[in-house]
Amino acid sequence: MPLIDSKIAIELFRSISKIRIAEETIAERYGENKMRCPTHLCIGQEAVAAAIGIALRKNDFAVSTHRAHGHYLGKGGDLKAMMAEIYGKVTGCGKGRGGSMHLIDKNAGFMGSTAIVGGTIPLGVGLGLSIQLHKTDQVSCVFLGDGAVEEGVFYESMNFAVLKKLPVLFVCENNLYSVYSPLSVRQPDRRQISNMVAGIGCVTTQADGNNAPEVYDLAVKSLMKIRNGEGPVFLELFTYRWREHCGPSYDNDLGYRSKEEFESWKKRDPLVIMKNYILKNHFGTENDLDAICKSVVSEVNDAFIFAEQSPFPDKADLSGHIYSEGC
Amino acid sequence: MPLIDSKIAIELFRSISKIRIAEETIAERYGENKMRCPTHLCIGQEAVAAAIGIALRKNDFAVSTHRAHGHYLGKGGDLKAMMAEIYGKVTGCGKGRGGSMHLIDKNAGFMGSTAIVGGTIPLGVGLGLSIQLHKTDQVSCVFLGDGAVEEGVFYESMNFAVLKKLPVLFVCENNLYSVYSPLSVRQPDRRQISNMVAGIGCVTTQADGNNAPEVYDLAVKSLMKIRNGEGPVFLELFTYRWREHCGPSYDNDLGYRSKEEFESWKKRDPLVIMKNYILKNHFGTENDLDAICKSVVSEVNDAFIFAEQSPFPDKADLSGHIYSEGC
Amino acid sequence: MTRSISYAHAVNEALSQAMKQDKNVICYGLGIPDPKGVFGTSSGLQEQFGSERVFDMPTSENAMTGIAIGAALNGIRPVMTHQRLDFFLLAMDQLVNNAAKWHYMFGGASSIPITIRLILGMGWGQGPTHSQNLQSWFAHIPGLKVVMPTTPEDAKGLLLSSIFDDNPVVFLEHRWLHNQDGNVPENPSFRVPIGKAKILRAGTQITIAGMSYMNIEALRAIAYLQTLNISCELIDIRSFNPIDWNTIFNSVRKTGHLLVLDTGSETCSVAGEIIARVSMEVFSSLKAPPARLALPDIPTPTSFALTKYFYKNAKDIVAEVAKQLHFDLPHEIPELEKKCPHDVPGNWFKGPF
Amino acid sequence: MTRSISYAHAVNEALSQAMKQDKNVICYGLGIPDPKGVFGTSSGLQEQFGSERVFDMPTSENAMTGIAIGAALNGIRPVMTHQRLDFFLLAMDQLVNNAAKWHYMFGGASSIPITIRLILGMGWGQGPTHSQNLQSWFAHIPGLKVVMPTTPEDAKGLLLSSIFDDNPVVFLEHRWLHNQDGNVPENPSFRVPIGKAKILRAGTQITIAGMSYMNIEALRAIAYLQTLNISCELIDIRSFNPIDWNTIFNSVRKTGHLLVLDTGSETCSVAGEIIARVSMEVFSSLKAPPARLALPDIPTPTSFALTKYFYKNAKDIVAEVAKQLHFDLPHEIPELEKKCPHDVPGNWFKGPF
Ligand SMILES: Cc1ncc(C[n+]2csc(CCOP(=O)(O)OP(=O)(O)O)c2C)c(N)n1
Ligand SMILES: Cc1ncc(C[n+]2csc(CCOP(=O)(O)OP(=O)(O)O)c2C)c(N)n1
Ligand SMILES: [Mg+2]
Ligand SMILES: [Mg+2]
Repeated sequence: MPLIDSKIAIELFRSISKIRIAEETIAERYGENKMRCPTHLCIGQEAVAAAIGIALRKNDFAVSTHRAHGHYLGKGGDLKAMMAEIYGKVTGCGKGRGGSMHLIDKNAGFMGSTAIVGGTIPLGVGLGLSIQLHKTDQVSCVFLGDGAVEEGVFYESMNFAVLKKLPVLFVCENNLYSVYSPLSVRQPDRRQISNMVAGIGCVTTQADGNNAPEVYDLAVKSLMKIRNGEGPVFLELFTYRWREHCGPSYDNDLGYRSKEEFESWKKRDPLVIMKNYILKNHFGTENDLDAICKSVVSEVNDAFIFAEQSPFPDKADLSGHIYSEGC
Repeated sequence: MPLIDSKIAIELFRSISKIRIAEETIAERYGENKMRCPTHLCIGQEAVAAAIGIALRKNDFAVSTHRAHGHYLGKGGDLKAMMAEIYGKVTGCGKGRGGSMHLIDKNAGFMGSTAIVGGTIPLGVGLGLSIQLHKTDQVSCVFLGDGAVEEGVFYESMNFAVLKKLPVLFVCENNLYSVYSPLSVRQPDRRQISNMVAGIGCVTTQADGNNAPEVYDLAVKSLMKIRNGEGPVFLELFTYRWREHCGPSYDNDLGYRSKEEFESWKKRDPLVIMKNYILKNHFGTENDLDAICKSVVSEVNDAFIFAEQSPFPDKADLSGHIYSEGC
Repeated sequence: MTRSISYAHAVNEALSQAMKQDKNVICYGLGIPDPKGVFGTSSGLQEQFGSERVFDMPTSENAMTGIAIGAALNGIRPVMTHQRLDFFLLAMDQLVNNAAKWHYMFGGASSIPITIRLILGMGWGQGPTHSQNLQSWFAHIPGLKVVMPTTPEDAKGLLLSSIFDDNPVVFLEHRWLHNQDGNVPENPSFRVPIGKAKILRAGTQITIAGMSYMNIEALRAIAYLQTLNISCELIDIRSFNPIDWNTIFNSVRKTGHLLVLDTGSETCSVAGEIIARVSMEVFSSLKAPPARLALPDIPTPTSFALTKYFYKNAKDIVAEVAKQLHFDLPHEIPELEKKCPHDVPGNWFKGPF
Repeated sequence: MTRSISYAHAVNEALSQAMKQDKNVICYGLGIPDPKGVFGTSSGLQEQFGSERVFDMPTSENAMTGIAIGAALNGIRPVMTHQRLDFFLLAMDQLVNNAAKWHYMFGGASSIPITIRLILGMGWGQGPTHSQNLQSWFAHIPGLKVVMPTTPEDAKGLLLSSIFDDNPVVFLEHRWLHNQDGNVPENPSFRVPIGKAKILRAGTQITIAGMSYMNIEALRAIAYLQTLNISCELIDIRSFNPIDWNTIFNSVRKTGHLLVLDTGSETCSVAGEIIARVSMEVFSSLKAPPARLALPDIPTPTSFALTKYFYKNAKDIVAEVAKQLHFDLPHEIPELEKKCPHDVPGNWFKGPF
């Protein structure tokens, strides 16, 4: 049983709720056709984002993927700026240029997410290199999926991170699918991603990605090692995406995954697991948790209002910031 | 002690001699400035090329790298066409377009070598896929160096070969260097390439790459498994390049590797090891071996004469074969 | 027999007929056998031809391209598909250093009959990394063939030609064309030759050389211009390597005016190449400076509010023609207003991609 | 103070001075600290600045580019070097999908101050995969800056500008320039601005816009043409993104004639772009069709006998000028014959690369 105190437990619950409620609201309102960009929801996978985000320090770095809402919020990214970005507004974290797949909040150490599978992995390693050069005790965290592991750039990046003992935490959310493709058509039978990565020379662990306290505990221990100069750590966290790969709906009707599989994962809802953990440990009451949810709901609503009411970028904005002026 | 009969032993000796003498002659005559292309000699590494080449069947495929003379000759590639290619003549195996770094002899199953590190690895895997589709019992052999292992395309190719259980033999010549760079600046401490590859899911073995009988024996056993449908095999063979990375000279004066290291490898000359093996096993006499060398010398001389006397391509040749006419 | 089918259906039919004609044709790519079948273009193929010849793949774009090349060396004709051109940037080494050069650098000893289908995105927030149109990159590389069909008929005919061509062919499909319908011959031996442009509309006053989805906008523009008695000749360039210079030159010789439309960014574009060649080769026929309409040299923005100014449409084409032929336009042209938001191909499109 | 040093030395000096000026400048690439020091351009740097800031790397071009980008996000200014541009094809995804777009797609929140030195090969059998000149690819990508200096002075000044520019800069070095000497200011604050062309020779009758090594051939051609009383203006384009259109347009307005020289293949080249823009923007100044001299659309052959016809030189330039200005040339022009074999930069060069 991991050692999580009540404060952390409540923080985890709040973070999971926030990600869940923000994304549920996106899903609900996507049909209004005002969020006009591809959107990859992480509902079902929130425990990883919440636990890692809380385990990291604010000045630690993180980079992420197409499925980044959770990582961004978990790391402390600005919810309003994210919603405005998804709505294409000039108040968005990327002034409306990036959309859902390209999020950034440098104040929160969230250095960017992009839509090319594997594309930010070397960036996270490069951030690790910059930390080593600057001799601070920060850590760079790279979020990636099980599909990204298949990209050569993942392997090259791991090799370099291990070679230079860089302060990088790799967080691989193995949700069993890349779009509609199960692991079986992409990776060898009986492959354990974490074992393979161990072969590259990295310290690795597997854990239940739906159990936030477990992930938090693992992350804290890993971060200690990394800050100690022991080199990168790779976590393989098993979890499951509830909705379709891209877009707001459920897609179990498509038949690429079984109803049983879906149900078995849904039963292990990260939010419910977290809630039960808190209740069991008497870290809070049902009422406490309801209050948190309510406050999150109103925070999310505010963010949608902010996004809706924010202005669009105008024509002149199109050609700004193509180049940085500094030189 | 590997089980090699006298016929194979003599073949191995002949092949090693041929590669050695051909390359020594290139080195000797490079200063004439008639071989006007970058040339990467494999002197010191011939045992691998000879043993694998003989273990493979003629209709098995092979692809290789910038350092391909040995692999080409070992697989049965036409020596005259190779020399003419290095001289830039129209009788060359690539009509003078490719030079030393781009060799081909489809009659010998040598499907091509190229100068981009790692570039032919997926091609060898693709040949494996074609074999699986055609349902023949051929094998595709991929020669690669320890540097190529660092390319993402190596990893991606391995993953696919293992995923599909393709009939591919990977032959990695670990000669400790990539140009002037030792393994220590490129790969993690204590990395064993073969262990790492095992993590990807491939069957692997290490062996002494300067000992032709050992390599031959290993190759034969591996090829049996591969033809049996058991999937790819990866061999890591330790060996050493005697001369400079590119060009005809020795370069120990540069100081990137120690004289002791060089001498210790030179003492384990693959040609001498093979010779002693034959003599010890009474597979042949000194005289027999001298006779082989003489015949090889004259074969090599003939090839140089052929190359020198062949015509250059003419202006019209420049624009032929940009596109294949078939459609 | 000819019937009206969608562009996606035409691609699907070409794939299926090619696989029937030659058992060496194989078809793979991320999502090829999945329930969506790459916008329907690969639906049913795995059921028809089995999972040995039709398969999904790891997210390993570079190796999978090299694997196609290797298989091609032994007689296979792989068709590889990417849902976005942008992902294929990972494979430039294999495409350019190997596929494009193999036939030449080995003196013709081998050829590389591979087809690479790249789908281009646009609209609905595709944004900077899901919408690049890099046809000029491919056209710049000797040894590649490059086609970009506009009509369902050409989609089928050019895809069949690509698959049975012995050279590496980059086949560019614009996502906004997938749902366009058109007449397509059912005949499996139907082919459209690579390297020939097509005159989509004959005309006399200006040559418009267009490509892919921009031709759809051009057709709208031309229909309107006709009401003003302006006669435009619209050439669908279709093939970017080789380019059918004769058709373009002859048209300019006739009209004396040239406007080139490009779906990619302006600098070093295919449109620029066409203007350069026309200026060099038929200079004396030009009655006015040639013009081009391409994307500005800006990464693609995501916001609905920004893409509006980023992409070009029929109105911009009409304006360019008016400028070159020196006539005035009304301030508002209601005929040219799109019936749906600018970032979707039709009202039926509701995202997410 | 100014003294005459080689181009390679100028590059080396720029790197060393940049690292001295800013401890955030780091320098890596295959062979950077090795005994040959990438043709001498990186010699001594590791000794001077230590192995934390100057290091070799694994053969992992794509990741190492992304690592540069990531480091740049936290204030590092990485200079990455590749001994051949061709190897960098493995890194197009990181360059184009990340580096080029990062600043724009995040609304200016971050910038990517990286410099990528790419060395271009030529001669002595460099062949199809060791000699590509893909400047037009880079120029086509919004968000990149692209420079290709000709003189040692510009090599130093543009490299310093590139390193201290906050954007990703592709810095293209032609191998045949490394040994050319020229006057270079010693001052570490010396800079040559990115985006400005340079008039290498003023003239009146024809504008020759050249780049990199082709300028050396152009200077030989111009010296000869001067003996015929033909006055050429030679512009070193130098910067391909942005391109200094004003300098080019003004020159063409003056001369009425344009010849563009390119070290890359013809179709969709930078040369084509320049001809296109000139034709569009200063059409009425052109007294004759513009021309270009680039490589034919053929993969680079290796054989000495084939490269002779593949590469362009001073004789070809003279012939193009004569054609455009309508004058006759003698059959033989001994002044234009090179004093060494065509495939080496000088007799001192004996291979192997
Ligand atoms: C290089 C590249 N190839 C393909 C895609 C298409 N694509 C988008 S998301 C995705 C799935 C990736 O799977 P995984 O890494 O497991 O992340 P998940 O979606 O499961 O979170 C794919 C293949 C892409 N965006 N980039
Ligand atoms: C993609 C790429 N990067 C770099 C190079 C330069 N290069 C040529 S050979 C070589 C060494 C490769 O080392 P290894 O694979 O061990 O082969 P070896 O030379 O030792 O036989 C390098 C780095 C290249 N040709 N291609
Ligand atoms: Mg996944
Ligand atoms: Mg090596």
